[in-house]
Amino acid sequence: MSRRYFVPLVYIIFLMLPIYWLLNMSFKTTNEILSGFTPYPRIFTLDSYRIILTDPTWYMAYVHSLAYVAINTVLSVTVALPAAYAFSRYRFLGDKHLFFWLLSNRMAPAAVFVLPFVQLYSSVGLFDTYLAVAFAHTLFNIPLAVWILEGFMSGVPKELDGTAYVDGHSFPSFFTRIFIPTISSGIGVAAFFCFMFSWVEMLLAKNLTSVAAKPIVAAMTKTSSASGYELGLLAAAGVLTLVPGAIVIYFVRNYIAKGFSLGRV
Amino acid sequence: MSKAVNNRAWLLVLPVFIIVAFNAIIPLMTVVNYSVQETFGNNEFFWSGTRWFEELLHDQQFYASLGRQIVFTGLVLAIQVPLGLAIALCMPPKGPWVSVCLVLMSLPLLVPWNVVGSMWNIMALPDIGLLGKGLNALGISYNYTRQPISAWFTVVLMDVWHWTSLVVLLCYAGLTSIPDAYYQAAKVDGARPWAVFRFIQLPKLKHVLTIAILLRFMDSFMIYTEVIVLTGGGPGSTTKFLSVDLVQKALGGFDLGPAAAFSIVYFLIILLFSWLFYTLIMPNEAQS
Amino acid sequence: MAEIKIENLRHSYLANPKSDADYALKRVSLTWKDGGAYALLGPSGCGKTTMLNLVSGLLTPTEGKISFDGRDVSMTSPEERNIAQVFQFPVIYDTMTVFDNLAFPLRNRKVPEAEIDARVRDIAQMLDLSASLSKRAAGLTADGKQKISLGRGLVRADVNVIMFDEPLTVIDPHLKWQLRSKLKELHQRVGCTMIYVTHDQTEALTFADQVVVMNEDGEVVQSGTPIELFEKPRHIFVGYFIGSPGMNVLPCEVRGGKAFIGGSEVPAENASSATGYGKTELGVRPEFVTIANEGLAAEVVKVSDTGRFRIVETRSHGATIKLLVPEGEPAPEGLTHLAFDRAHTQIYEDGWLAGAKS
Amino acid sequence: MSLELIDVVKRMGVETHIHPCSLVLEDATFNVLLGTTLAGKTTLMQLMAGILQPTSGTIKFRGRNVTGVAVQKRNVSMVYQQFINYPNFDVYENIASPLRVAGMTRVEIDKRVIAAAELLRLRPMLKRKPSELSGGQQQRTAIARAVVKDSDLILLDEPLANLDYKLREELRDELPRFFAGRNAIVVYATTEPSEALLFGGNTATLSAGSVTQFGPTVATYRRPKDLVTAQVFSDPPINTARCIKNDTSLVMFDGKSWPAGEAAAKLPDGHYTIGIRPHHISPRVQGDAAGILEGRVLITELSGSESIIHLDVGGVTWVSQFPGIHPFTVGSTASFYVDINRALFFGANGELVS
Repeated sequence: MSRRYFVPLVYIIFLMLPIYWLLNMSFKTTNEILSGFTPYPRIFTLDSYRIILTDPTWYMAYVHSLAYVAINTVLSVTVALPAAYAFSRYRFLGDKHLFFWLLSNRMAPAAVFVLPFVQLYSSVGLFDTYLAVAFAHTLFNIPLAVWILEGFMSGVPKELDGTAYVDGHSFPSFFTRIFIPTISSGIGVAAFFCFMFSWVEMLLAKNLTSVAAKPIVAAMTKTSSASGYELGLLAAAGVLTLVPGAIVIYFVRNYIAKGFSLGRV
Repeated sequence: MSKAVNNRAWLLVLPVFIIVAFNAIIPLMTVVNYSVQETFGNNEFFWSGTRWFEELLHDQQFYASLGRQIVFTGLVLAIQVPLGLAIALCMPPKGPWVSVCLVLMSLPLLVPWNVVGSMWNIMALPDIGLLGKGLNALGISYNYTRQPISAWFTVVLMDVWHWTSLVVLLCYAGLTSIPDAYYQAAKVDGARPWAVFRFIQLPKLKHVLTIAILLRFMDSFMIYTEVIVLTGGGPGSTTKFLSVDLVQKALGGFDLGPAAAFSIVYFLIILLFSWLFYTLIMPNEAQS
Repeated sequence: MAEIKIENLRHSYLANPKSDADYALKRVSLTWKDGGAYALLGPSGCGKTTMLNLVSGLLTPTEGKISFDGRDVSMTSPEERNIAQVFQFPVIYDTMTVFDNLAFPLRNRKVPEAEIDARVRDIAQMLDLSASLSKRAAGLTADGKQKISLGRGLVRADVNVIMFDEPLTVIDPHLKWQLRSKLKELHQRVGCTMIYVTHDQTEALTFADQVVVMNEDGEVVQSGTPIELFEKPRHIFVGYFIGSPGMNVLPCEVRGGKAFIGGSEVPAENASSATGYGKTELGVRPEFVTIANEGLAAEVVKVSDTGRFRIVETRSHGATIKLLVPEGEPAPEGLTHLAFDRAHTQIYEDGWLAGAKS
Repeated sequence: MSLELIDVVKRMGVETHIHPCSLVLEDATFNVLLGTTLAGKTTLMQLMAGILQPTSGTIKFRGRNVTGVAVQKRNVSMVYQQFINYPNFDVYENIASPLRVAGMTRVEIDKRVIAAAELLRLRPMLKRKPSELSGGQQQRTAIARAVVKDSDLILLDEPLANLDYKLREELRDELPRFFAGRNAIVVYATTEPSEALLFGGNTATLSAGSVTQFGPTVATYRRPKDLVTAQVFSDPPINTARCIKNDTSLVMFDGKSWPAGEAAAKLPDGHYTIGIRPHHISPRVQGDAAGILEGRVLITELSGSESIIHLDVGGVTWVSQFPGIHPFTVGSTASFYVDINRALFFGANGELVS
């Protein structure tokens, strides 16, 4: 291990510290948290986890989050597929402006949209439903999915389309039976990143819901006060939100850069 | 076969256009609508022209938030881009450990943004937090809830922890796309490591670094959740960045007009940098 | 400049190769004289690039020794071997001008600037690059970039060998002959040892005085001049691979120093030294088969015209024999007889030329 | 019954990719589209297949106007230069794809796929994915898919260009066998004149988007209508030089005079362009009318069984091609003899006069 590999190693240790500390706190009892600095839990307890997994207001929050994230992912990828194909294969009136407009939406600050969204979705009668958050998150997830899929699709030679048409496939049958299987890895990556960016967002998710669809990100804020009792609970809830990312990251490990860079690497 | 011109392709793009328009154009119209009117509740509106915009442009608090935001984004870029590039350069080109490294490094990018805030909140507590206790033990008086310098240090450190891996990943992807032949040619030409970096790696990384810089600029320019959870914009308003300031205005009181004007100016700044991003990243499409 | 000696070189990409099949490069011993122009010729995946990387030092051999002018370099790195390489895709430093590209290796070796200037201008003049010395290297055409790549090797007076890894792949077809003649001319002027790797026979035979032919399983089957490869292939693979259409290979028996196909005797130069063991075959190039009124009976199956000559395909005793009929002469039909030119008809046993296996 | 193109034009944006072109291709014939890269071969093929619609002109197939008909409805198959196969289907499914779309029964599909695989020697590879095959095998899979469908029109767009030259030779021998006994029109695009000659059938020469000549291959080769067709139809490139004929001699550009030979005997005196194919120039005198060329050898190219010498004669490069391996040292002076009886003469605006 040459000397220079020391640098990434130190960096990874630095990255793991806060996660270790979160884990550490999630297994501590309340008074041990308050009593002071202990690098590992003296009294190992699963109380915080037990509370979260038994109290409906907690575990339902996870269910709500997973629900609207799943809806958003399916919606974003399904809608992005034909659009990405159009961008990758054809030049059409205003295609460059449309692509740029999508980029500007991916970069749009949630703060600018939070108030109008609340009014829009209330007027449409969708306030406090999964659909509201799922639809709101498409603002940045659809552009992301289009960019990533367009990157993958440009890797597939155009002659493949020609071959399928020559074989007699109509456009829909070519698209579903030939093209989608061919870029299945791309779809997997786009879905993963839509899932992630919807899962991590809080501002819109919190403000577009109240009770019926309250996501985990909102449930956690009510305990963010510094008093000891909630810290352990907060840590445990936090650890559980890391689980989806940790599980799925392995499947897209060779495409991580492509996903985050909007498919441009 | 180059791209055929086919306006029927609009049919394929329509669904995306409709949904994103519903989410983007209608809200933006309401914001524009508010920004040129005045209301005192019970939703009567009176035309007020560009009054809110003039007020905003004279509002010291806006410039203070904008100033803090620019400083924060500047710090983020100054630290994360060189650090990310350095780490990527030190990574082994091939080997089993690489994918383990990359997965571990990308974990912070997958943490919900409020959990990032809470995590650092717990970490930085002066008496019981790992960072807080550690720094104080070293004799540095550190309390991020009261000292502006400590607050800034913690917020920037948190963002470095959260997003530097993105720069590492992009640079590493750029580096590994350089064909082996270039490194062999350099070896044969007797080039020293600095020359290899200067003449082979840097020119090839230009594209990737541009993406990293612009992505980091945009995302840090609209940071809200992590800061609000960690410091709530405090102590006082030392860490009240643009988004934090805007949300307090928008969801806070009745001044819908000023908040709307604020939103429009904020979005225009983002639009400007998006256009810069687009022209730099899409060299072929942009020209053709 | 160096004489390159290869002794019992064998290489496998596996940690512990057991059978012969595990070796990407089978055992080979060769000597390349100083200043010679050599080629490594063989189909894709025959191990020629492996051999090139062993000589250049990018790979250390599993077995065997490579020495430059007697000095064993098998384990040394490319820099220490003082070699230069031109790759399949042009490798240039885009941000530099053409001059800086050519000066780069000398500047790394801290050569005084005045000497660099003279040396670079001299090489640029040789490569017809003098006009574009101040231009950015990235702007040149593919063949211009390959010349820069080559120039970086030529500027170094102490280069032992310059290696080309299929350098004409990206060049437009009609420009290829100009770059080939430039390489040939340069070799004559500089006299540096050059090794050219390709799967295209024309490039190998045109460039090299000695061509090393390798078959698909990484075995060197012959090393010889273009004339030797054409006139006297030492393995049926060389006969097949060099020349189009390739050599006819016909099963035959050898009795009492004479060769027979389906019972009728056929002339063969080395029939007397054939041992009769192993798979015996007769090899004769279409160029050396002619129509005659007596000889081996055969039936014409197909005639295809290449403008310059006609390729006549005949069947005799279950084997296909091709022959060439010059433009203007009538093409035979139906039943006819074939005569072989004795001097260019050889017997092969298990693929190798009978009586000549070294 | 045939495929007819009547004044077909294709413009993309402001450029005209295919100038007005009229062609008639008969059933069960092998037609070669010969032209350099970017001469418009691929565009013309896509127009024939129906992947591209012509800007103007009509396309008739067996008498029926199919100009607007989409490729799906035409019984066509196509093979591309870069071995295009469905990456996640195995070889069996790749070959069966057109039959599945046509809704054939499973038994019928199996029978035809096995037959096609046998013909293309792919039986052992039926269960493998294209990525696990060599270049040659991938291209055979694409050809099998084109053959299994019994289509009326089979289009091959430089299918051998990306293969090793020896593999190219093998496939070139086998190709006619794949299409033997079929009633289909075969259209084969290539940049190599030798391939056109080997396949025989008819050849259409293409240059910069227009078809310069169409007819039986050997006739087109022997009697090119104009200088452009002659240049398209010879590799290494045909030697051309301006000359003035008076009576029985030709005054060449460098003042030398050559005997006029039979070919030019009948021509009236005046300015002509003489076109001499490389294999009509050789170190030994051929025929009774020989022109002498003395110059410096630029390079000797050996193609394994032939030698191609590039000679610099007073600044003009002449190319000679002759059997056998006879390397001339670069830079040495040598004299070569031109068989003028076999030369071609072109008039002022390039049309063939004799």
